[in-house]
Amino acid sequence: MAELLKVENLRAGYGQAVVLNDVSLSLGEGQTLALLGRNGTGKTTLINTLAGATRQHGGSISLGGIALHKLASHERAAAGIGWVPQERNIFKSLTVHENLTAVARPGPWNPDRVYKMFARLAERKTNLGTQLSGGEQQMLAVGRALVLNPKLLLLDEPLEGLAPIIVEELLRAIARITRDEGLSAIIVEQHPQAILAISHRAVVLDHGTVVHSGSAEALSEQPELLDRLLGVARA
Amino acid sequence: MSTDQIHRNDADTVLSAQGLVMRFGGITATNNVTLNLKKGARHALIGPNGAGKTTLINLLTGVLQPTEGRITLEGQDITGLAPYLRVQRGMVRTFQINQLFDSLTPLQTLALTVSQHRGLGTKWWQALGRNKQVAERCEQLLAQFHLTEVMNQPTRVLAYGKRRLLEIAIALACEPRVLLLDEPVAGVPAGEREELLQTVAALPAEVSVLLIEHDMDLVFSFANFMTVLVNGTLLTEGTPEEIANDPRVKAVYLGHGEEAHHG
Amino acid sequence: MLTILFDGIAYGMLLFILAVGLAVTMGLMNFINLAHGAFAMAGGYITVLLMQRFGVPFLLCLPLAFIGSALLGGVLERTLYRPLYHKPHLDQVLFSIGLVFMAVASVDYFVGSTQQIIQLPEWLKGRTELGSGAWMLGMGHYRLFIIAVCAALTVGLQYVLGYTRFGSRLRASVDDQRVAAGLGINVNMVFLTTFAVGSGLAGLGGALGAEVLGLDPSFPLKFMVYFLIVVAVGGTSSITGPLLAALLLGIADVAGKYYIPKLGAFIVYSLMIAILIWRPQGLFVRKGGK
Amino acid sequence: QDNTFKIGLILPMTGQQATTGRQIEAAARLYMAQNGDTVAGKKIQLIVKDDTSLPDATRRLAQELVVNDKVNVLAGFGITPSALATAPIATQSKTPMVVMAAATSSITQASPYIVRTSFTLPQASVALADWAPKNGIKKVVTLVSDYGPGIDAEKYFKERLIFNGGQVTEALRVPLRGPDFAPFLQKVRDAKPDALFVFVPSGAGAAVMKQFAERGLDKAGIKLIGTGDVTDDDQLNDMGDVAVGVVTSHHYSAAHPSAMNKKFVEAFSKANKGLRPNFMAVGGYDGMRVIYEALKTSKGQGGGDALLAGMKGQIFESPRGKMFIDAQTRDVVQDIYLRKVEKKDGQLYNVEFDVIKDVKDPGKAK
Amino acid sequence: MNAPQQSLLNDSRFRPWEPVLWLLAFAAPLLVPSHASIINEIAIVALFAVSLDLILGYTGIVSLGHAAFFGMGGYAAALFAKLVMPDPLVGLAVGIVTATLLGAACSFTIMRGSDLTRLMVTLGVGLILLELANKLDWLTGGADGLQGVVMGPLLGTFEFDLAGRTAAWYSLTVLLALFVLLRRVVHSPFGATLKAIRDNRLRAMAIGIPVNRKLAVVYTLAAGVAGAAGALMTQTTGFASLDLFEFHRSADVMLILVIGGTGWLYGGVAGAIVFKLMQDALSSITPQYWTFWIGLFLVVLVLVGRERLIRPWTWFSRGGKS
Ligand SMILES: Nc1ncnc2c1ncn2[C@@H]1O[C@H](COP(=O)(O)OP(=O)(O)OP(=O)(O)O)[C@@H](O)[C@H]1O
Ligand SMILES: Nc1ncnc2c1ncn2[C@@H]1O[C@H](COP(=O)(O)OP(=O)(O)OP(=O)(O)O)[C@@H](O)[C@H]1O
Ligand SMILES: [Mg+2]
Ligand SMILES: [Mg+2]
Repeated sequence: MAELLKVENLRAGYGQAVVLNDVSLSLGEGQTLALLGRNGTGKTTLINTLAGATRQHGGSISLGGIALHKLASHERAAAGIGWVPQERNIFKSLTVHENLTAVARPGPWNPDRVYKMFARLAERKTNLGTQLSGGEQQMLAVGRALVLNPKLLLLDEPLEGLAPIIVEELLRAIARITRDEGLSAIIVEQHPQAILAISHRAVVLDHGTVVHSGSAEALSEQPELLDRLLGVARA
Repeated sequence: MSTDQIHRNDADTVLSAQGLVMRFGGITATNNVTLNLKKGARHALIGPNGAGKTTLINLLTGVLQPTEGRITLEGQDITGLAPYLRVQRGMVRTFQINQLFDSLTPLQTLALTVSQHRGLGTKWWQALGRNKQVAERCEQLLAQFHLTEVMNQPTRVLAYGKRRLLEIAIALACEPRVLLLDEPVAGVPAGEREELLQTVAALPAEVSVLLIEHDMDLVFSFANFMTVLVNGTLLTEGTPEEIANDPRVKAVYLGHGEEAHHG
Repeated sequence: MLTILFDGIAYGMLLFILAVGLAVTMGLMNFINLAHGAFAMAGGYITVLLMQRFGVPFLLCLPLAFIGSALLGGVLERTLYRPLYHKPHLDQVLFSIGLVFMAVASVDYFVGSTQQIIQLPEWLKGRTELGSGAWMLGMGHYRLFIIAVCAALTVGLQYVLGYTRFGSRLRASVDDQRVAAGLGINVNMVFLTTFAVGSGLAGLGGALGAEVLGLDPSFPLKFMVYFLIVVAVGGTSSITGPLLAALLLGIADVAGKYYIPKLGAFIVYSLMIAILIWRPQGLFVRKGGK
Repeated sequence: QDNTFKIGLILPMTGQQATTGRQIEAAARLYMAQNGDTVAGKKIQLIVKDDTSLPDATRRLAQELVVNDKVNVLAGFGITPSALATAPIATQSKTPMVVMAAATSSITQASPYIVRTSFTLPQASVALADWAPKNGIKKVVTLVSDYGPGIDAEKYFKERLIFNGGQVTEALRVPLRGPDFAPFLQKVRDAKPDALFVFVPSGAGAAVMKQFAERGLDKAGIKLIGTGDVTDDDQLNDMGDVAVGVVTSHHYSAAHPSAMNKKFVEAFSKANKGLRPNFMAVGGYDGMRVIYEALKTSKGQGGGDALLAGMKGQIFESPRGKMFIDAQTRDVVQDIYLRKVEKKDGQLYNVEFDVIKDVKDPGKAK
Repeated sequence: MNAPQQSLLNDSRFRPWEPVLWLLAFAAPLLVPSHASIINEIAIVALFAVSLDLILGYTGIVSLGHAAFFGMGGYAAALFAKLVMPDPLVGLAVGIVTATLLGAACSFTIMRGSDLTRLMVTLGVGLILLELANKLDWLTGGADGLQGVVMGPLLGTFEFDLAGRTAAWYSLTVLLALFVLLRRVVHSPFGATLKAIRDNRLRAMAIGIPVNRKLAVVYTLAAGVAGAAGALMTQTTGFASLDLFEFHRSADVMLILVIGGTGWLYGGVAGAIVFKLMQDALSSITPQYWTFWIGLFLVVLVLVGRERLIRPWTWFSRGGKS
């Protein structure tokens, strides 16, 4: 399986503060990576750095052979990144439909296909971003990343605020998409079991460094290790 | 069903909504909903995304005016009452998305809320912290919500978790008799969720709580009564067991697999 | 009576061209640019100087005024405006007023403080009259010309903002720059283009308006209030809003002066206050849902 | 120190009235350049201040000039409220105050220390109201800017016209900030008078003139008459052909055919990059003369009352023609000319064709 | 006293530099007697700016029509002196009361809408009052201004002198008195509710604050203080003219306040000192083009930032934020 993403010795943070230290990871085409870690360990920072929204201090990112770290944030979407930010960040003065069309790129995913996946959004096509329920915003954020027709989806806590049944559906959909369309995905979640089941690989962060990296299946079969890595005991 | 429920509107119902309808243009977000909140209830409101849960809270608190229907609080009609007056009558809410006073510190926020609640909000000749009872109440709240260390930092620089705690602390500072919580633990780390809800559960027994939440483990451990809303319409009500085993609820909301409860 | 209506429309249209750029920067980019009038003044002076010193024909001056002000706007956006997008509105007010002061004094220094007068080409000077009596319609050719230019512009702008992706990309960039960039929108470019076009439109308005409104260094201050009225009453979420607001303002102003000259300025301001109290978000708000 | 004689010149140098300030300052400096800066053993020092046309600023500047700089004379004053606001300071400090621009009739009554070298609007309008009926103009509509001078102009023009058997069918007042004259002119057109009498502050004249033509008022047989502010020399050239033929009444034209004026215009435009002096300039120029001469007659004493005495009753030849300062009213008495705009060597000028001698300010008659 | 109470009370405590500042201000007319009149003007403008801070800085209401109240207070005081009696203090009270009434009457206009709406509505109200004062020329003197305002001696003993020293002390005293009063107000629970409204109206309502009523009260209060400033202006200059109401006066005071910084009351004072002194100095150096330099100052002030401007040594080190 061809390698899609390769991150080496990544260092990044906010302003002068460095949050990520020497993070390296890689991901193949059509694979899903579960990015785990306690609160505030830098998961979002890693995702945002890949999307170009945080200041990168060092290291390299390559996506399908393209040196992503040399590109400006807006050029990365063209290179194949699809980003679902943690706080959803729906464009509030655009309608649902415009939220999708404003960023859409040619490819198999178009707004209509998103509407098929989230029927709820189709009913709310003309609502403004502010006129959506919390869960609808989350769906729109995922849909908005899909219409970019990315090679790599970055999903930052995409299940937060969704009804259990939608969570189920969404997980199934992600599994299907990665399998059938060769899309790769990185998913951040605080509740590991749900996503380990559909992931191929798992990476655990702590204090901005990778403390565990391996197959997802193996990790989900070792509850005690998982507990130790993500344990509730907080510093 | 609805007439039936209006008649059940007996003495221990604190907050009651009868036949509420809310339309946004062509969208009917709330469709003839009737809901009774009992005194001391730990009542959960669940339902799919966009079912109209937040809208219902907005109607109850007066942020939105219902297209049709009536709301009563402790037997009095409050349908047209201004939001702040409802608060003064003891109905307090939290917001799904934090609504805080960004430039004030947690301490100032709480002091202000407590002062306002104790009728000192129009005092202009005395400094904010002058009243001893207010200061003591603030101290309590800060300690209870782990905000003491950050009490003098402007709210806008606080970490998300702290901001979330403050959001709930503000509601409690109003000494509510009816508390409406809209996804209070969204974004709060898994480990802290239980603790937070315990604080709420530990409120005096006569306080009624209405909770909206998608984390089913929490909901089932908290609630003693549940209402399910679907597409703006009331689907069913009952005890947690009844709801958990209701096939309709499973079909539209809970789903099937256990793993679906991401909690 | 028809003549008054016609004059009002022409006047309104002129205000619209002058203010539409502000509606865009203020409404869409959320930047309080009180220096908007300075770009209009730049357009006016470009025209006057080109005509007086170099004998460039009026019609050619109009696009040059547009381009000149757009370039000026673009350069300033790059150098001065950009760092201010994140600053509080009051800082933006302070900054843009500062620019106005500088512009006013500079023009005064280089060109002088006298009223500048444009000599229109002959074919724009005349007047056509139709009908008679109370229904007589007298149309100044120049005003006719203004209406035509403005109508064309409106259609064009409406198309660009409504039917192309540019409009929604612009709004997306304003809502959340960081995320818009992360989703592939070249935010800097979008802002630069918008700002330059907005300034260019102001410049064009200034060039067209010099004849009717007069042109001297205090222009940006004198008309700031009018621009703001157009934007506030029209709401900032569409092109039609400011257009209708400008027309309303123009007609009310002209008709008010004609029929009740004693009340002069009262009419416009009372109308504005009434509208704003009735519809605080402006006459035309962008509404979702159906 | 004691050997300097200070003149505090307070003018609007920025804002909409800026041209007034520029003209007057230039003229004052020209006068000093031509007549030397030492008079009766005193060195003349000119202190220029910008009041941005704000009366309270004028007043404060005057106060500071009097108290701190110990000026001997206050001068300038672009607009009426500025002059009026300062009047009490002149009275209180016994400092002569030479009004070089503001033209409302009542100004000189505000303080016994005020002397005016500009003109008053009643002077100019009355002259026109005398001329008009004799020249077939009976029905007139007036259009004035809605502030002190405008109202003065309207009032005196109307009274005198009616006295002379004419008739004012409508009196329109346009807001000072009114950017568009179109509706007013349309109203005039619909009223079909013999002539339209206009007073607007200098600067706005061009717009009136152009819209007058554009609206076809000239073709409808309506004449445009007004006080000289409308065809301000400063801008006349830029107004273009629409101005040709307009009849105005005023105390000064750059085309006044006298040797003294020729010299004045030449020197002025030489010193100011070809700028043509207007009636503001002449007010400033003559104001300086009045001060110089008063200083001479008071033998360099410089005391307020002595200076004032020296100013009253001065009779002299100005670029505008003969003028004098009425000892009683301290206001200017001068010839008012009727002029018509004509083209001479490609330039537009207000060419004088009639004169009314020794016009006193009619405002003082009552 | 517990820790929270202590730190709450800390906010409202007088800082050591405050009495020093005020002592200096009161000594100024003695130290630089030749500049008493500009000190007077600064004190008046400072009071005006402080009143704007109350609604802009503390409550978040942008107003471009604040001059309406300034003018109202000014004309009321001037007319009172001219028509009724010349005593300054009674006149001041009359000015304050009229402006307060006007503020109460206008307060309903600022309840709804966005910043821009309020900006325009307040501006419109200001301009309408300007027109009104213009049209009522039998009372106000119209565009020529109101003349014949002669003030009696202050407290029956202190005549207003030509140098303006009495005027300066009078204005400074009124400024100090009202400043101390407002300082109390903003640090009280009432003041805290204002800040809450400014930060988040929705939440303010959700903790039981009657938002509209508070807005009305504070707008009225600010109007009264602006009226006091206007009254001082006409009383100390003995003249009232239409420009008291003018748009640029509202705009200037907003500039002044923003220069000094909103939301700490001293912003208005600092802004007034900086702006007026600078304007005075620049316009006597270059009476024609001083606006250019003021403009440049504003631009630089914003680009460099208020904090960094007074610390030149930080200009060339890379700021953490930018
Ligand atoms: N904008 C910011 N400025 C400064 N520091 C920040 C900022 N955002 C996050 N941090 C810090 O960076 C660290 C990592 O934060 P990050 O958001 O990446 O954590 P996370 O693993 O995504 O946590 P969570 O599970 O809460 O989403 C935290 O210590 C946080 O305080
Ligand atoms: N202002 C509005 N205009 C139009 N439609 C609206 C508006 N506000 C909400 N809606 C619609 O009303 C429906 C109910 O929304 P609400 O926020 O109450 O849902 P919810 O039950 O809280 O969902 P979630 O669990 O996702 O938060 C949604 O479909 C939403 O799109
Ligand atoms: Mg995160
Ligand atoms: Mg919700």
